[in-house]
Amino acid sequence: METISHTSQAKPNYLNADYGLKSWLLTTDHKRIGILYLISISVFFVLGGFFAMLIRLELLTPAGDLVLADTYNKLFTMHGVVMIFLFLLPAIPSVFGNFLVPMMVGAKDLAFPKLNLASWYIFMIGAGFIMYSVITGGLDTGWTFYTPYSTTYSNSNVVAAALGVFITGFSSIFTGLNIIVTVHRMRAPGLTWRRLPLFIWAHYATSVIMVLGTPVLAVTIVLVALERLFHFGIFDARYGGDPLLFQHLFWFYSHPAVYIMILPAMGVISECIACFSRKRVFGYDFVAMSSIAIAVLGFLVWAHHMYVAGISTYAALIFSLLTFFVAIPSAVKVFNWTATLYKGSITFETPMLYVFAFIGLFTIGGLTGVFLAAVGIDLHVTDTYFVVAHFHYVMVGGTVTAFLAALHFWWPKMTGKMYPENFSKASALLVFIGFNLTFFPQFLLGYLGMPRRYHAYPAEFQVLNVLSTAGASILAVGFLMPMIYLAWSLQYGKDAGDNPWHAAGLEWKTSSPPPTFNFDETPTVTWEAYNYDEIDAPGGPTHNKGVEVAG
Amino acid sequence: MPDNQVATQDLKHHFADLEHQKATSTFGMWIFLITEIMFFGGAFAAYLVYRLYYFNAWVAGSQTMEIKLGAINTVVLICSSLTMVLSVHFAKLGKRKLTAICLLLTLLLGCTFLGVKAVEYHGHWMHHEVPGPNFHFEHEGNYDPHQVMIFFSLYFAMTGLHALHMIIGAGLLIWLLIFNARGRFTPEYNTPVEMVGLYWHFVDLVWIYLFPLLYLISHSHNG
Amino acid sequence: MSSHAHHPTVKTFVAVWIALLVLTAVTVYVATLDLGPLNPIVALTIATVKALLVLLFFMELRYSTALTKVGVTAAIFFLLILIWLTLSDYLTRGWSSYIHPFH
Amino acid sequence: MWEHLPLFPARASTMAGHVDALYFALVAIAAFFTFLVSALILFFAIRYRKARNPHATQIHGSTALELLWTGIPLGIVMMIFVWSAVIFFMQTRPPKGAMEVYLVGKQWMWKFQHTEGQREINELHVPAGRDVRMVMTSQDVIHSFYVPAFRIKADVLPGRYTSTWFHATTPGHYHLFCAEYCGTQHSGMIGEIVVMDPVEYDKWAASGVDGSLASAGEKSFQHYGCSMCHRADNAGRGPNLTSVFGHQVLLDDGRTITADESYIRESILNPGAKIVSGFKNIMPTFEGQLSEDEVIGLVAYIKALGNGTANLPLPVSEPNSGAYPVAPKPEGSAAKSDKTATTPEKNGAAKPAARQ
Ligand code: HEA
Ligand code: HEA
Ligand code: HEC
Ligand code: CUA
Ligand SMILES: [Cu+2]
Repeated sequence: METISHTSQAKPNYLNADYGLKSWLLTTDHKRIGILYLISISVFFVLGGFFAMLIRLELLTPAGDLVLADTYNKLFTMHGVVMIFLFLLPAIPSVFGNFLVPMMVGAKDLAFPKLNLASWYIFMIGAGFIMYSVITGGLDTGWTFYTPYSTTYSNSNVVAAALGVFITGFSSIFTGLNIIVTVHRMRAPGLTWRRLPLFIWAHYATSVIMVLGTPVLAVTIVLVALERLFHFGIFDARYGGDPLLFQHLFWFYSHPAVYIMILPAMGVISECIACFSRKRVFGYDFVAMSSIAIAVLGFLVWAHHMYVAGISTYAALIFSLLTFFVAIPSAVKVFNWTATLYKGSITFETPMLYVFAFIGLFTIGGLTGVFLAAVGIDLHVTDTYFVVAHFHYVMVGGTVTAFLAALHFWWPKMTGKMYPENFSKASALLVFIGFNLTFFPQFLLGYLGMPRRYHAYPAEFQVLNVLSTAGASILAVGFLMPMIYLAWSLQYGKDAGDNPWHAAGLEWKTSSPPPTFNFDETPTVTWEAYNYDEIDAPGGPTHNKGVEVAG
Repeated sequence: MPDNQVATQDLKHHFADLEHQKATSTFGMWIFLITEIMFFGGAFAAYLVYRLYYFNAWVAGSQTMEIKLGAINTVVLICSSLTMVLSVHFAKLGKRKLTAICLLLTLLLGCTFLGVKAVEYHGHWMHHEVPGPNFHFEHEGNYDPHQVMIFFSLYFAMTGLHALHMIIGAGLLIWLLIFNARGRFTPEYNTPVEMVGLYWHFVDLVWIYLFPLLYLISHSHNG
Repeated sequence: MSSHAHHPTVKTFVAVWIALLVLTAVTVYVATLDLGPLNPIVALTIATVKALLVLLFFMELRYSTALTKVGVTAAIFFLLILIWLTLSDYLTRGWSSYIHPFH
Repeated sequence: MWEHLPLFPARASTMAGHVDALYFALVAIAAFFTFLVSALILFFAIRYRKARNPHATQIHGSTALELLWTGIPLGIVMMIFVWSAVIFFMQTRPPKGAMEVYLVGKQWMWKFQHTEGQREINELHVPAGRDVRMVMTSQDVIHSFYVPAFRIKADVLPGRYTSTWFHATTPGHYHLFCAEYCGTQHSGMIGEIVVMDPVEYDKWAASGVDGSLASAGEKSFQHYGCSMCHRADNAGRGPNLTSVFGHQVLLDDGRTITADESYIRESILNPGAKIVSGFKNIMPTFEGQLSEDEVIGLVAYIKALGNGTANLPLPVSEPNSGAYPVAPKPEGSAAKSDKTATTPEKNGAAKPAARQ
C-alpha cells in the first residue's frame, strides 16, 4: 500500500481514470458499475416513492375520491413492483455488494467483470419492459401476480411487466453468481473464511438465495405468460389447473427473496456497528453462520403466505412450524449486535444512528413477522394492513435504513467527500419519526380488519389513515434530504481522506476513491476481521501504517 | 503468488494465472448450471403435482407420444454428447481439425434433434393437441380432456424450453467453430470449448429426464 | 481412478456412450411392459443412472473440486425441498380437514 | 371519540376471544423484546459513549450467551406454535351439525344461499348462538371471505369449495370484506353480516321462500336428467347417489377419497376427473350448462340424499319407506324432502314449518 496523500483527488482513481459517457457505459470496473446501479435504483426509488405518496394521498379520505379504483390498483401494483424488483432487491447487493465485495476480499475486480456489466444492462432492459408496461396503461395485478386474475381477468399489460421481472431476475442471478465465485476464488492470500467481514458472509448467503431461488420465479413467469398468451390452463381452474400451484412456485422464490433484501442489510449493520463502537462484532461465528442459516431455512417456509389460500391444514401447520425456526437466526443477530455495544467506545455519526434505527425497527418488524407465522393469528390479519405494516417495518425500517447507513458510511470511500453531518443527522431523525408515524398506525388498522389493496374503506378507519399519510409526508422529506445534500457534497463536501472512520476492512486500506484496480499491490492479510484493538492501539501495527490513528 | 506465467492475451488482468482463470470460469459455469437445475426444476414440480392428481389424463396424453421419435431423439442427443466431449478432448490436445469435426458433428446432431422435435410438434398441431381454444382430444380411456390439455401444456412448456436451450447451444457451437477456425484455442487456453461442453451436456441431462417422464412412464397403463 | 489431474480418455467416453445407448434401449423396452407402479420407478432409476454417467464422466464432475460437487448436491437438495414441501400440501389436501358429519 | 379512532375490533364470535388472547400474548412478548433491546442499546450507548469510555474492551463472544439467546426465543416460539396450532384447528374444523350457508363470490359481489332457501346478496343473516359453516366457491378469480369481528378468513377459490365456520355470539351488524385482491372493485366487494337472535332468524329464514335449497336441487336433478342414470334401484348407468356424500368412494385408479362438497361439485362439472370404480366415463359434463347456484342446489340435494333427509326420485319404490338403509341418520326419513341434511336438530325443531 502506498502512503496516504491528503489530497486524494490528485491521485488517479476509478472516477477520474477515464472520462465521457462511453467510459461509464462500457466500463467493466465493478466500482463504476456499482455507481451505475446506484443512479438507476435511486431513480426507481423516487418513482416508487411517488406512487407511495399517491397511495397515501388517496387513503386520506375513506371515499376513495382522488383517483379511480383502477388507477389505485395500478398505483399499489407499480409501487410494489418498482420498489421490490427495481429498487430493494438490487439496492444493497448490486450497489454496495458490487462496489465493496472485491475490495473486501482484496481482489482487483469481481470474477466476471463483463458479466457484471451485462447484469446492469439486463437490469435496465428488464426495467425498460416494466416501465413500458407502466406507460402503456400500467399493471394492476398486485406485485404478487396471483392467478387467475393475472392470467385471465386483468386488462392491463401483464406480459410486458412479467417479462420485465423475468429479465431483471437474470440480472440478479448473474450478480449472485459473480459474488459467489469471487468469494470462493478471488480472496487475497491470508484472507481465510473466518477472517472475512460479516458483510461478505451476508452477501454470500444472499447470493446463494439469488442463484437457487430466482430461476424458479423465472420459470413460473414463463408459465404465466404462456397461460395468458395461449391459454395453457396450468393455473386456470376452468381447465382443471390449480391457481395455488402458482402461489407455491411464486413464494418459493419470493419468500427467500425477502432475505435477499434483509441479509445484505444485516451485513451493513455488522460493519457499521463494529466501526462506531470500535469493537469486534460479538460472536462473529454465530453472526456469520446465522446468515447461512437464514438462507437455508428461508427456503422451507414459503407457504406461510398461503395459510388461508386453500392449502391443506397439515401443510399450513408444517410451514408455520418451519417459519418459527427461521426467526431464530435473526434473533441471534439482533442480540449479538446489541452485545457488540457492550464496553465499546461508541460515537454517533449518522451511519450509527441508522444502525440504531435499524435494530429497533427490524426487531418490531421481525417480531410482527412472528405474529404472522402463528397461523391462528394470521388467519385474522393476513391480507390486512397488519401485513403491510410488517413488511414495511422490515423492508423500509430495515433494509432502506441499512441502505442509508451504508450510503453514509461508504460515501467517503466512493466519492472521497464527506457528507454534511448536521443535515444528515436531522434527516435520520425525520426518517425515524416519519417512518413510525406512517407505519405504526397500520398495525392497528390491520388488527381492526382493514384489508390491504383497498381503494376505499369504511369511515371508522380514517383517523389512523390520516396519521399514516401525515407520517409519509415527513418520511418523504427525510428521504429527499439525503438526495440533496449528498449531491451537494460531491461539489462542496469536505475532503474525506482515505479512511475518515479509521475503519477496519480491506476496502479502507486503499485510497478513497479507490484506484481502478483497487489495490496497487494485492494485500496479504495477517489479521482478523474488525481488528479495532490493533487499529486503535497507540502506534498501530505495520499493516495499518498510514492510517491516522486516533488516541 | 507472483505472476510467473507468461501473460497471454487470454489472461484477464484480475487473475493470477491461466489456471486460476480457468478454475474460476469452470466454477462460474457450474453455478450457472445450478440455476438451470432450479429453472427446469420448477416445471418438473408442476409436472409431478399434476401427474399425481390427474393420473388418467397423464396416461391418455402420454400414450399419444411417439415413443419411436422420442427414442431416436434420445439417441441423437447421446451421440451429440459424445461428439461434444470429444471436441473438448481434442481442443485440450490442440488438435484443431478434429475439434472442428467434432463440433460440426455436434451441431448437426443438435439440428437433427430440433428437426425431429419439429416433426413431433407438427403432428401434435395436426391432431389439435396444442393447448388453447382449439385443443381437442379424443381417445380411449377414463379421463377429463381438460386435464389432458394440462399435460400438453406442460409438455410444450418443458420441451419448448429445452428446445430453446438447444437453439442457444447451437448458436454457441457456431461461435466456437468460428473461433476454432481462427485458431484461438490452444492446449493452454480452451476454456470456452469446455464451458459450452458443460452447457451442452446439461441440456442433454434435462432430456434424459424429459424422455421417460413424458413418453415412457405412463405408456403401458391401460387405465 | 487417481487424482483429479487425471482426465478421462477417449476410451472412457466411448464406454460411457455405449452404456447410455444400452440404458436407453432398456428403458424403452421396459416401457412396453406393464409393471404397474414399478414402471415409473424403473424408468426414473435408469434416467438417474444415465444422468449420473453424464454428470460424472462427460461433465467431469468426478474429477472436479469438492466445492463443485457440494454445489450440485445443494441444487438437487433444494429442488427436492421444492417438490417435497409442495407435495406436502397436495398430498394432504385429501385428508380433509373437514369433519365427516355422518360418522 | 372512540367511534372515530377505534383501536380494537368488535368481538362477536367464539373464536375472537381465542385469537385475541394469543394476540395479547404476542404483543406482550414483542413489547418485552423490543423494550429490552432498545433499553440495552440506549443504556450501552450512553454508558459506553466515547467521551466516557475512550477505549473499547475487545470481547470475542460467549457461547453460553449464544446458547441462551438461541434457546429462549426458540422455547418461546415453540410455545406460540402449539398455542396457535390449537387455535388453527378450532378455526379450520367446523363442529358437527353446523348449519350451512353456501356462498358464491364473483367480481364483485357475494351471493349467499341458505339451505332453507333464502338467497341474499352482499348481506348475510345468521343466527347468534349457532354454528354456521360456510361452503364457498368463486365464479371467477380468487376472493376471500373475511369477517374481522369473527376473526375468520378463508379464500374463496374458483373450481372448488373451501370452507370456514363461525359461531356468532352477539347480535349486530358486522363488516364483511373481500380480503383477496380481485380487480377493480375489490374494495367495493364488501357486505354486512347481520347476526340475529335465533328466534328472529328462524322467522326470517322461513319467510317468503318457496322450498329449500335441496328441493331446488331435486328439481334440477330431474330437469337435467340426472335421475335417468342415477337411480336408487342401482339399475342406472351411474352409481346410486343415496349414500355417497360423506362416505369413502373407491376410484378406478385405486385411490379412495371422501366425498365432500368439492368432490360432488367436480363430479358434476368434470365427471372425467375422478371416475368411480366399476363405472365408465360416460357421464356428460355439465359445465357451462349449470349455474353455480344450480350446482349448489345439486350439491345440497346429494348431501341430503347422503344423510337420508331426501330421497332419489324413484317410481318403483314407495316414498319414505326407508328403502335406503345405508343412510346413517334415519331422523329425516319422516320429513318431506325439502328438509335438508344440514339442518341441525335444534334448528329443525325450532323451525316453524307452518308459517310458510
Ligand atoms: C425484508 C423483508 C422481510 C423480512 C426480513 C421478513 C421477515 C419475516 N417475515 Fe415477512 N414479509 C415480507 C417481508 C419480510 N419479512 C413481505 C414483503 C411480506 C408480504 C408479501 C405480500 O403479501 O405482499 C411478508 C409477509 C409475511 C408473512 C405472510 C403474511 C400474510 O400474508 O399473511 C409471514 C407469515 O409468516 C411473515 C413472517 C416473517 C417472519 C417470521 C420473518 C422473520 O424472518 C423475522 C425474524 C426477526 C425477528 C424475530 C426479530 C428479531 C428477534 C428478536 C429481537 C428476538 C426475540 C425473538 C423471538 C422471541 C422470536 N412475513
Ligand atoms: C422496498 C420496498 C418498499 C418501500 C421502500 C416502500 C415504501 C413506502 N410504501 Fe410501500 N409497499 C411495498 C414495498 C415498499 N414500500 C410493497 C411490496 C407493497 C405491496 C404492493 C402490493 O400490494 O402489491 C407496498 C404497499 C404499500 C401500501 C399498501 C397499499 C395497499 O395495500 O392498498 C402503502 C400504503 O400506505 C404503502 C406505503 C408506502 C410508503 C408511504 C412508503 C414510503 O416509505 C416511501 C417514501 C419514499 C419517497 C416518497 C421517495 C423519496 C422521496 C422524495 C424523492 C421526496 C420527493 C417526493 C415526493 C414528495 C412525492 N406501500
Ligand atoms: C349418461 C348418464 C349420466 C347422467 C345424465 C348423469 N350422470 Fe352422474 N354419473 C354417471 C356415471 C356413469 C358416473 C360414474 C363415473 C364417474 O364418476 O364419472 C357418475 C357419477 C356421478 C357422481 C359421483 C358419484 C359417486 O358415487 O362418487 C355424482 C355426484 C354425479 N354423477 C352427479 C350427477 C348429476 C348431479 C347429474 C345431473 C346434473 C348427473 N350425475 C348426470 C352417469 C351419469
Ligand atoms: Cu373479491 Cu377482492
Ligand atoms: Cu415470507
